[in-house]
Amino acid sequence: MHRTGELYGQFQTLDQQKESATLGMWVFLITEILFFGGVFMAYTINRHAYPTAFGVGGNMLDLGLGFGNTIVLIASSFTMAMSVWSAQTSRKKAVPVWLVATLALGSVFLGIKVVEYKQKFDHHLIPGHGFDITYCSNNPSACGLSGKALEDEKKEIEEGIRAETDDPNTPEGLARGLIALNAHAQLYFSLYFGMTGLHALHMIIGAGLLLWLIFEGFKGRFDANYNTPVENIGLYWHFVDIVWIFLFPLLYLINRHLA
Amino acid sequence: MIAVCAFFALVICAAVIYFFFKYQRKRPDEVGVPIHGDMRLEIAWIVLPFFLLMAMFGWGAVIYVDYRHTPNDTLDISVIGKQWMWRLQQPDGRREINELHVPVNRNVRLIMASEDVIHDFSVPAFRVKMDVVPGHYNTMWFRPTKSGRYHFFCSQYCGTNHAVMGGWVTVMEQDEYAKWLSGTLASEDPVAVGEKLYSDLACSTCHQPDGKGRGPSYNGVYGSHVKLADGSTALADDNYIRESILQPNAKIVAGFQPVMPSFQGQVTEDQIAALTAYIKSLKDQAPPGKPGAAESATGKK
Amino acid sequence: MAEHSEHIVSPKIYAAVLTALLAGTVLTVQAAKIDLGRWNIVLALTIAVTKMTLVILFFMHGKYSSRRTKLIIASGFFWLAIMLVLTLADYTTRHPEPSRSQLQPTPARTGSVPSGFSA
Amino acid sequence: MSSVQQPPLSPQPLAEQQLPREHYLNATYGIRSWLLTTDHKRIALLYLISVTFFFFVGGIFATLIRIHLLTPGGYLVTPETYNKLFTMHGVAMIFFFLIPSIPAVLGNFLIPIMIGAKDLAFPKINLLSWYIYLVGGAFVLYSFATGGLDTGWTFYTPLSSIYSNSAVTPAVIGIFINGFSSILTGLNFIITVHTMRAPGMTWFRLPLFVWANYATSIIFVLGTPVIAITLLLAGLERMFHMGFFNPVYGGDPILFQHLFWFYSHPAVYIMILPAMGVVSEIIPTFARKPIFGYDFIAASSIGIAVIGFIVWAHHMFVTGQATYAALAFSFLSYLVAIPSAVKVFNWTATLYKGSISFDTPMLYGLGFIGLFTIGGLTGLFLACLGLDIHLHDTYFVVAHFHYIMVGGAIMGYLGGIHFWWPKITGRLYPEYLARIAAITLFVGFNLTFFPQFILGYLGMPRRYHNYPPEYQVLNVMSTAGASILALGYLLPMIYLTWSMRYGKIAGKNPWPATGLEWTTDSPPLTENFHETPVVEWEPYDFLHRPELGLLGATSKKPAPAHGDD
Repeated sequence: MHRTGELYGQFQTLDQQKESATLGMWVFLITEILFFGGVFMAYTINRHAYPTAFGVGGNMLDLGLGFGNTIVLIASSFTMAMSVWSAQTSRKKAVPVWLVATLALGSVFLGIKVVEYKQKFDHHLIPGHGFDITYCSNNPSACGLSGKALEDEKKEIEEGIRAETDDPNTPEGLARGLIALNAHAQLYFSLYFGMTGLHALHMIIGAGLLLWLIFEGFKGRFDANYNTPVENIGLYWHFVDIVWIFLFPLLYLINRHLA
Repeated sequence: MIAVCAFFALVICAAVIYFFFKYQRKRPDEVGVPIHGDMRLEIAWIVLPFFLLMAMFGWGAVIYVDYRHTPNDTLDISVIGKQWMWRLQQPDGRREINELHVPVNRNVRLIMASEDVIHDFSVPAFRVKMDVVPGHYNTMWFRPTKSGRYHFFCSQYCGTNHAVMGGWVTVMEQDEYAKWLSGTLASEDPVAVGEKLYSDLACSTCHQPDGKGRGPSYNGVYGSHVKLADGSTALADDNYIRESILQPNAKIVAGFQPVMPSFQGQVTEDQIAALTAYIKSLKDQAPPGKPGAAESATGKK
Repeated sequence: MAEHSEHIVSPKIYAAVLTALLAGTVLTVQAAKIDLGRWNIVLALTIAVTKMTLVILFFMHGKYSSRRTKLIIASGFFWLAIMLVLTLADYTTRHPEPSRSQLQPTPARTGSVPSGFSA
Repeated sequence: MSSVQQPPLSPQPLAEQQLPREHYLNATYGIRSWLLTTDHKRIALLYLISVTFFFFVGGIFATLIRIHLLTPGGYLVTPETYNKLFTMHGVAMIFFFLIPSIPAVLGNFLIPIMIGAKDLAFPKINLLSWYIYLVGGAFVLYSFATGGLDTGWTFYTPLSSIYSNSAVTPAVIGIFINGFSSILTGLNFIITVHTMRAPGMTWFRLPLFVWANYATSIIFVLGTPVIAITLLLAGLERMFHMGFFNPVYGGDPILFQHLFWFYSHPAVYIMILPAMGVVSEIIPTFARKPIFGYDFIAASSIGIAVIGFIVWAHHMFVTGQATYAALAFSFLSYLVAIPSAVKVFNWTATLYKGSISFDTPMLYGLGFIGLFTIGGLTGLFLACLGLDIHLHDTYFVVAHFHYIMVGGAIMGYLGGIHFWWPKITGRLYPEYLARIAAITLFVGFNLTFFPQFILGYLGMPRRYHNYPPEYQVLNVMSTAGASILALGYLLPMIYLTWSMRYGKIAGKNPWPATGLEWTTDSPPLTENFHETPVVEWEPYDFLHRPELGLLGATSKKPAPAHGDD
């Protein structure tokens, strides 16, 4: 196979250049593993300390949206892989088409994320002064809660309070339990926003890179002899997908069997 | 251990210096003997230090495990760290600020918590030290063997007045300790007692004479009209001082934050009287800011 | 050398991986709804790790890359494991003294107390 | 041809030498050609200027600290200012001087030349990382200028995330940004060493300096992201009242320390490993014999990098972490002493039967061995659980890490600067002044920091703006030493700057040394070599290199094996 493309001055051959670029991307990705590793560490320790509050917090997320997002992101990984394949097999026309599909799916993901964030904001689940884990069960109409869902949420918060308090038999003890639950649930939501926020930031960066690829792809630049950018940005995109593969069960599926 | 380390330090330095002079270059084009290495030597200086290091590790580990494992028959003192003072409470409820009285030859356990940031309770003379972490109880224990007064420090950096967040551990004979627990101090000049309390209770960390601390200066306060945060004024008389010590947030001086903790239950009536006497004695001191415009200067800060 | 990493994976494999990933997602949601005690998290993570392995091996061509690349990937996870395992070694062997979960947090300046809960 | 008297010897007749007609410094002119350069040598010089700036910023803070501590009461500055001084000293020195110093200056300049490449694998990313460093530095300077920083360089929560009233946010952002500069530099080095080596430059012919920087890069790449995320979380806690470590929400401040030291302990090895690399170059050159145990020194660099990652919680023995964890970490900390000891033993053995000269780099190199030995051995005290209870957070710790960082890293850095100065500028520095400076530094350093060991042993806690009067004598000694030290740092600044213009022309290989970098012009071309070099000799082999003009040189044939025989 004969490579084409610009040979940068520091390299002797195009093969060497391509190898360096791919290897460089992988090294970058392992720094990303450690980067996300830090938040995962914080998550592990805090969940280990407060399993109940994390369960209560996790069940306040919208499972449907999270599940949908997972599907969307996995599909985008597939389309990304297909664009790399198209480039490797010199299907020049197909490359940007698959890339556009990837970008579209990525945008859907981010759109759903915005909806979710907005929902959390309305439900008083942003850590800080206004945080109130009981907001929805006290104002069911504001959250669109009714019937069994409302009963479940109330029951769950009550169980959470009982688990967090030192004395479930007195009103003072229950009040302390509520304060504890509310505090520890804020830890959960801090981690939720921190982790999904970082992930979303990576998605946004990835979308920017995709835009550039699409632009170049329509010019027909990527083929079997020159496809390093598609491949490397593909690696990045798959990595972001992997992060979400872990975030989804860790954030959304902590305690679903209780509800 | 020092001996082992010193030995190695000396051997290395001596070898370097010896080689340095012994094998000094004698002519500019001279080359050293091409020795590439010696497997036996390499293995020797990997294995031998390993055993030495393991010996040190074992020795340190035994001490540490002993230190972290509290015996059962302890005198429990509760310690609370707060920016920038220590509150210590005897088992019978008696509280002290930046002072700790313990009996000699008795195992003492400190159960420590922090109200704000991480502090560290350290008594160099006893070779003990433990961080005081918010949201978490840490304990440490020691057994004083000689009576006397020993410094204790905060040794985890905790903010502006970290360096003055310390005090004294007083180790007393058992019977003296019992007397101290039940009785009071011998009577002295109330102003001197008050002045001592001013530093012992760490009033001085906030109420600095120049008025730049977190609380107002005492200088010239007594008998003056103090401007309060809500706009009113109050006459600084004995009752005002008493209230400020016991319910500090009842009247807040303009320009200051309600950050002072209550000393209710930690000071006796005698001590309040002594503190009042001390503040009275500062009546004629120039207050901070322009002389004569003390209160307004403080108020506009 | 680079030719080795130039292995072209067929779309059929991609489609198979996609199916497996989607199936895994459904499976993990269903599994979470059954109460397995502490095994819920184990199962969820096992599924997640499997999915990740599929993505790395096929979508990211990990299966076909050079030993050097494989070593780099492995070292990333190895270091992550160091961090997790050694930190957990501390947390899981802490003293049975009053632990922080038994302490009530002080209602402090940034915390907020909810306006009463009526269950 | 073995014992024939060789003609021109080292140092070669200098007057006849000329600078090469074209080299990287005069290839292009103008400020744009520097600010937009992708030449690793020019980027190294840009780094040299910027890290020197931060060194003097940190140095001024250090001077003020020492003057303040002359008297027990400490009347020079207020407690608040004092806290800001030592915090800013730490931040400037650690994140903006020590960490980038040797890798980004000497590593950048030398790694491509040493392995026979035209440049690093990603020259644009290299330039980018310098700009990232500048942006990070600008944020930190902004923080210094608008209220300073009083959290300690360790940024322990909740002091940093909730209680401090100083400009923590910009500083945290600055260090976060600066982290990416480190990551990209490390990434660049790793890829370069893997893919850009010249023909014949096998892994076991790599100079030990390259091995050391490779090990450092591993830490850059695997450790730095963790500090980035940790400080980001602390910053989010401060800015948006989120909770990760906040005890108010039930979070654990100790977790911050775990994450912080997961990077910051290996960061110590980021500082010392490259310095070890420099010393591993200097010692064989000036003892003029092959390094003793090449394989072991190379392997110990990687060993230190790897083991260095699993010892971090020895900074936390008194935080209330689990006893078992403390035991494990103490044990692992002792393990990391072994590769360090192996290096020291090997350097010392290299001197045996050498032909040792007094040149300045050698003085720094030998100073490094002595100071690093003391610093390393006192580390054993701190790794010892029982002793650490007493010594933790006292001046003993301060003295220990200054012996490693200043006595080790800065000695190595200055030694390296002097050693490669002829290569960087094409000119020699004034030898006698340089020797005086090296000795001044050595004396001043020991006078400053040795008393601090005793202070720490006596129990004086660190980060105190005042202290009980019984500690005064030792503090005065320390301050006196610091003034000598300050003089010792100013001296090289002056004569090195002077020599850039007026120094004697150095020629290709003034020492002579065996590395590939000494076979090209001084200063080198933009492309480093006129033609791609082919390496046919083993590292540090003086005997089979007749072109070096040394006594007893035989054929140019490579020796059969590279190392221990």
